[in-house]
Amino acid sequence: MCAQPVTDTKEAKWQKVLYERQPFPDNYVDRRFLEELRKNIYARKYQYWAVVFESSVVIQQLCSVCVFVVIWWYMDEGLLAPHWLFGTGLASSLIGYVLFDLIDRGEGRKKSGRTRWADLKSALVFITFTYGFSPVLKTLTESVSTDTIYAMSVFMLLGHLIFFDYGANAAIVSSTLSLNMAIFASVCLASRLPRSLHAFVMVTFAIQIFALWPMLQKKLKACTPRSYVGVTLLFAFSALGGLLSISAVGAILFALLLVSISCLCPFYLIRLQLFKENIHGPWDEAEIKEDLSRFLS
Amino acid sequence: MDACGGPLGNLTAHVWLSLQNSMILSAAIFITLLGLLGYLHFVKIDQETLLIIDSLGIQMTSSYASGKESTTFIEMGKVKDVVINEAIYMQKVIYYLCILLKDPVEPPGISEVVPVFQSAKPRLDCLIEVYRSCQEILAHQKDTSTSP
Amino acid sequence: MLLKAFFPTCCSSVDSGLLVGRWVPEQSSAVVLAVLHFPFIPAQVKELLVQVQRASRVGMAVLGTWCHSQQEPEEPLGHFLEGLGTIFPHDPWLQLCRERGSKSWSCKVSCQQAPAALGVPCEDQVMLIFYDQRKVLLSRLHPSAVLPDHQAGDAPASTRGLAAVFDTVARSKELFRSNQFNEGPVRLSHWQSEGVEASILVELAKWASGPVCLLLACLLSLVSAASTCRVFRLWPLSFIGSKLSTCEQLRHRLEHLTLVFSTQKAESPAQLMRKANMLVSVLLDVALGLSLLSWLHGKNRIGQLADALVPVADHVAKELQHLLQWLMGAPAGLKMNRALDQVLGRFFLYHIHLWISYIHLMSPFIECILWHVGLSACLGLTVALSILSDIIALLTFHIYCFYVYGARLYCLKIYGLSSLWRLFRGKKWNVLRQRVDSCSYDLDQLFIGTLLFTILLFLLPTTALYYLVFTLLRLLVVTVQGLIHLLVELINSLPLYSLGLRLCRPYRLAAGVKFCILEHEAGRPLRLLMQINPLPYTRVVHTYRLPSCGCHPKHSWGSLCRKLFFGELIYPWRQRGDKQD
Amino acid sequence: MACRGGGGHGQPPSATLFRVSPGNLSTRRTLTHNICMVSDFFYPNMGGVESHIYQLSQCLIERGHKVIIVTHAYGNRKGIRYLTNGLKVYYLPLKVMYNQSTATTLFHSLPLLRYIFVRERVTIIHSHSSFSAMAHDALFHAKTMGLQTVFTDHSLFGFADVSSVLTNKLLTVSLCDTNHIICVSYTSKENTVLRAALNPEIVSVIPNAVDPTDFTPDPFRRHDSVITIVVVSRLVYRKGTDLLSGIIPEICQKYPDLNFIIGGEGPKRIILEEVRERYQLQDRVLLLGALEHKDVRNVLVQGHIFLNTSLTEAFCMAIVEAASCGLQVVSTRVGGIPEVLPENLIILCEPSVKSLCEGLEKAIFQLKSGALPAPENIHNIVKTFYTWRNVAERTEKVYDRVAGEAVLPMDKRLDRLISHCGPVTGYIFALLAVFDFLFLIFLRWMTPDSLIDVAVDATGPRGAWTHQCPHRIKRREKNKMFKAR
Repeated sequence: MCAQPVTDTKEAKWQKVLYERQPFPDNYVDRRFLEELRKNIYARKYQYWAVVFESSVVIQQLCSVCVFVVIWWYMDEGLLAPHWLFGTGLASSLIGYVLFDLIDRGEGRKKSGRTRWADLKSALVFITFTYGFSPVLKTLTESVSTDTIYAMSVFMLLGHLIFFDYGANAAIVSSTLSLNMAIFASVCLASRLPRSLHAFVMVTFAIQIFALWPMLQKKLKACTPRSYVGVTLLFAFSALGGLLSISAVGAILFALLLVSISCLCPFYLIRLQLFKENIHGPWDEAEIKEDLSRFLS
Repeated sequence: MDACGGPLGNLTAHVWLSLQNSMILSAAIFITLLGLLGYLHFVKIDQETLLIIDSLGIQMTSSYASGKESTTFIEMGKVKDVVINEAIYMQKVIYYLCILLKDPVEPPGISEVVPVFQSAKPRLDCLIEVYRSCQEILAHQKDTSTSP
Repeated sequence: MLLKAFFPTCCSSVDSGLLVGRWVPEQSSAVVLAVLHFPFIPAQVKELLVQVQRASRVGMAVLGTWCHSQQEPEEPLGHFLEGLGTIFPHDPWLQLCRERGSKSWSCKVSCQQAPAALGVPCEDQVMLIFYDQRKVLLSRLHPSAVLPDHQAGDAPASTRGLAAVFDTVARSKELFRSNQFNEGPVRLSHWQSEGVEASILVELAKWASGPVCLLLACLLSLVSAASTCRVFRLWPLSFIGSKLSTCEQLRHRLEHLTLVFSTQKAESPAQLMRKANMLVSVLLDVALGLSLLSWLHGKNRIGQLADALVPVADHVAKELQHLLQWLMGAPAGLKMNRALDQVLGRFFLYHIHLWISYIHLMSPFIECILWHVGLSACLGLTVALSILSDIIALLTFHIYCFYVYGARLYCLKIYGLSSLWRLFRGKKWNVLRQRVDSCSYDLDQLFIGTLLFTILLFLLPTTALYYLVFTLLRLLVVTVQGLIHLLVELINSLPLYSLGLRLCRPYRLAAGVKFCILEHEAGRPLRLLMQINPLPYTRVVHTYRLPSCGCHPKHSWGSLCRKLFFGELIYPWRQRGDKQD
Repeated sequence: MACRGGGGHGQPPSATLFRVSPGNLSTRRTLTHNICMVSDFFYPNMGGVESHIYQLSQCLIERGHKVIIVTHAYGNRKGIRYLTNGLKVYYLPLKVMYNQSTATTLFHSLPLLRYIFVRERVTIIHSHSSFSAMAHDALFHAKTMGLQTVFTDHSLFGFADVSSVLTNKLLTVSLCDTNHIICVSYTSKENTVLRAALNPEIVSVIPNAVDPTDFTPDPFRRHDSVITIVVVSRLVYRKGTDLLSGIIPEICQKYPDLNFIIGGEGPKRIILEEVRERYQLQDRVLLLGALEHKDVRNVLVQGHIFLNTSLTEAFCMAIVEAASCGLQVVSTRVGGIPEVLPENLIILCEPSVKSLCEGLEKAIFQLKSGALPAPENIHNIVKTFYTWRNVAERTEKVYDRVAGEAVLPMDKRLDRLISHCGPVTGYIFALLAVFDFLFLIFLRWMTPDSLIDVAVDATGPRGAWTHQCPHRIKRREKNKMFKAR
């Protein structure tokens, strides 16, 4: 084919195939070069208010941490009696428990197949272990300096916020690690409280606010989005109020943080989408879109 | 030490210090000398000789800077060949002469490669000269051993 | 092929005569063993050769003539020398000549089979190699694998290369012995051994050694029979026996002695050397032990030692108490958990209290025990050292206990923490696949796990500190024991006889040969001097090292550090399941 | 491995020159190059790049060029080795970091590489594979030393994730002053041009090749009572092993007279084993494990249909090998695969279980209806497509073109780096290039070029190997190589 006369080469059309010897040099660039190039085919369009609604999960978690710290501060200062907190916590837990089943009329429970007996058992285990270990917790960090404990708690609570499952599909997300870090922080902080009953109540409260409350939230968000927004607003304001009673500056900073996360960040996300330039073409690694795990289960 | 305070204590401490210093100094000198001797005796090679005797063998002598000599003699019966090979040495690629020894169990195989002029590392032109004369003697040896 | 003539240096200035030796056809080399002087009767010469050949199983022959004269051999003499070739037919026929007073040598080779070349000298084809007969006779070539058929008899052809020359010289000892005082009908010149007087002593010793060996062997067999008696196989005894280094050392020495005094003759030179090495090592050991004994038992040193021992043990216990009290405070400003610290500290203090009372209970008997132990030094320094090592082990038993408690506690903590740390991250160890898998835990599992993790983490520094301190103490003891063991091993395994031989008679242990060029001129034969290249010391030690008793483990540093970190117990003796790293 | 020729013992060179066989003489050209192939990937490691380098070098040697190969040491295989026809390989003692690629500091390899380039009088550096750190190092140093450079890219890269953004930047730096780039398919060319922001005029497309004599059909080896589907690939995610785990149960349930033979090893093997256990297919799905290259043909000829499930592929050698053995190929339509075989020899599918199953069913239907051409015919068509001689010819043209070009002097090179690679990266690498140059000057001062012994050529116009009787050595070396594999 290379031996064809030169006149033919002008007419011969270039083909994107390798198995034929074509009358073109190897570094020939055809008009069709890069014609399969596509840009931004997977770029998503975002709605501002939808993004704001989704950001409420982050707000909720920030508020949870804030409420926890505020409650701890009150306990440490002796402004809050442990009995009272325990009672309130118990009552709100019971209300939450009833709500949890009422929202979807027990469908979630049926699906998971978890009995009420198991729930009771879990609750018993929590209470027994926490109560049994609370004297140990009290003396655990006696000799460690308070600053170290604070640094550790801050670090762990930050970790809790970072690794929390906000619904994003990323490798870093690990709800187990997040929950464990929160419990670790609560144990650290609880060991600073004056008495072992305080420690016990604090750890119980941590379980309620870091483990049980997000579960209820998730269900609320899925079933009744409108009431969820209300609950979020209520929760955020109560957290702000609690913080305000401790430090005005802190409350203002926290309010700014909440506003920037819920309003400014979505705005920036939508603006920056315009500058996206994603190149696609036949060289891309193909994605497996199906769920292949069904063949194995 | 604490019994003699004042200037006397100071003086003794000084003397002791200087004594210790001189001891450290002398120890350092001694160790350096010892190291130097060891280096001259075990490391620094002054001269390397390759003696190839027809029908007898190959003798390699390396004389150290201290005058110590170490000699290895390889009988002709064990020598398979003498060749020039290449090797990566430090950050260089060098040519070197080596003696291939016959494998006593499996005659066509090579049991060992003995490098020659390991510290001198002469250049290729020099090696070729040595190689040619070695080959001459080996060829003569082969001729006479097969012909009668 | 070039003809090589090996010529003994001791014959280079003797009178003219015949060259007697062996012809090695594969290498076309003539090994001259002796010069047979004129006059002689050919029949007697042949008879002598046959006799020597029968004794040494080496093909002896007259190889040629040797002429040592003032000037060049005159015509008739030359003819005479050539004529001798017809009496002693040999091919090729060597004619060596040296002018008296000068250094010029000449050599002629005549081949009878090729008539054209008859009497035609071809001097450039001959190489003269001088060798020192005595050294070659006495030396042993290494590696000795070249001479595997030394006992096999008449197969000298199988030895190759220069080993054949060594072999020839070594076998013709008979030739050198038979004519020491020139009594026979033929007069020979070769190396003559000196030191006849000493050899009488040697002969006497040889005679005496037989019965002595037999006697000692009987005694030793009795001892070993007693040691293998059933009583020692019972559980506590056998366990103690395997752990005490004294027992190991005694067993090891017993093996040595039985080998040395076995009535069997040493089969190979290597075995002989081994026996000699063992004997020297045992003798040195006993000599050192006896000197120690005499030092100990003079001037009531045992009593002083015994008096010093109890205060020392007390002092050690006191120091330990101080250490524990320091640990129970805030050692080095570390943040310890007070409650756990107190509990551990009290527990260890109680142990020390127990220990002190035990020592005081023992104190009246210590001198007596020491005196008897001191006697064991007459069995050898190594035995005494082993006993010392055992005593150290016994006296530091409390340290060992502390170490074990600390290590067990620490090990438990480390393993608990590592698995809880996996739980903390939401992972678990998959035993089937030997890897870490991710796993979804229940809420209560997570909670309890994290609670325990937190508690263990905050308690870890306290345990780790106790572990660290007691491990350091334990390592100190083990190091001391290791040093003692190293010393014992050194005495046990150093081949002293071989080293002495290498020092005084370097030629006895030959690594090979080396050649010096004496004369290299055209028209004259190449003259070389063959010297013996002695074995380097490192190789002597390596070749003749005696086997050690090998009851101690050989940890690599990496595995040791790993074990220390994970709180696994380290022992100075080998565990059953241990593999040698 | 001895350099007997180096001593030139006794053979007068004039006499041996005429002993060269006439066939060899006809291919000898006036313009010959001293080529140095550099890559981390070479035998005894097995793969596409490795065999590409080896076969290309052999064909270039045949055409009278001098070729040496530089790679890193593989276990005990270090130093200098000779392969068939005097192909000299330097196994340099460099540390392997990840996936057989050496660690790079950009400088530590300069002394050795410079020594080799000088002593072998190399004129063209040809680096292979963008995964190989050593190849990029060699390009960098060669440009510092003023040598002509060529780069062959064997792989495709995306643009979406963080790691590819970084590697693409490095590729931009590495290729911005390289004389010529070779890609193995048009898709690969487009990809490389985009990644490294290159002028497409200096990028040539030269496909890989297979040795058609190694892959001949053997219809008697397969059983016609059942249909056999062959898969030969490494069992990793990029080769689509997950898709395969979905296809196997689907197809096996539909066709009872159908078997799978799967050759290859990898981390995803476990899911295939799980699928096999779950669906009780132990007697129908055969997992062979790792295959040696010489066994591949024996596996291929046992099947009727070859299945390729790759998710990305620059040039798929496996389907060409399978087609050469006379199998019907079913493959995903990804990367350069559509360019490789004409439509009548391949069934292209989308990378999903459904589409691949449909493709397989189509192939099975054709097979059962007898619509497929005979294996011998397929082989005869395919064997004309890709040959190493053709590849070598086309590569040679690239060399000829490159040899005429000027290498950028240092100042122009720095300008180009700064203007071409973005402000930050450009300045950083310009600085590194200056350091490299200073290091080179230092090395030249330490050991001047005149003190470096010129190596005895094994191949090329004055090669010692070409002047000896080649057949004897060839056989001996071949044995040795097989042992090493």
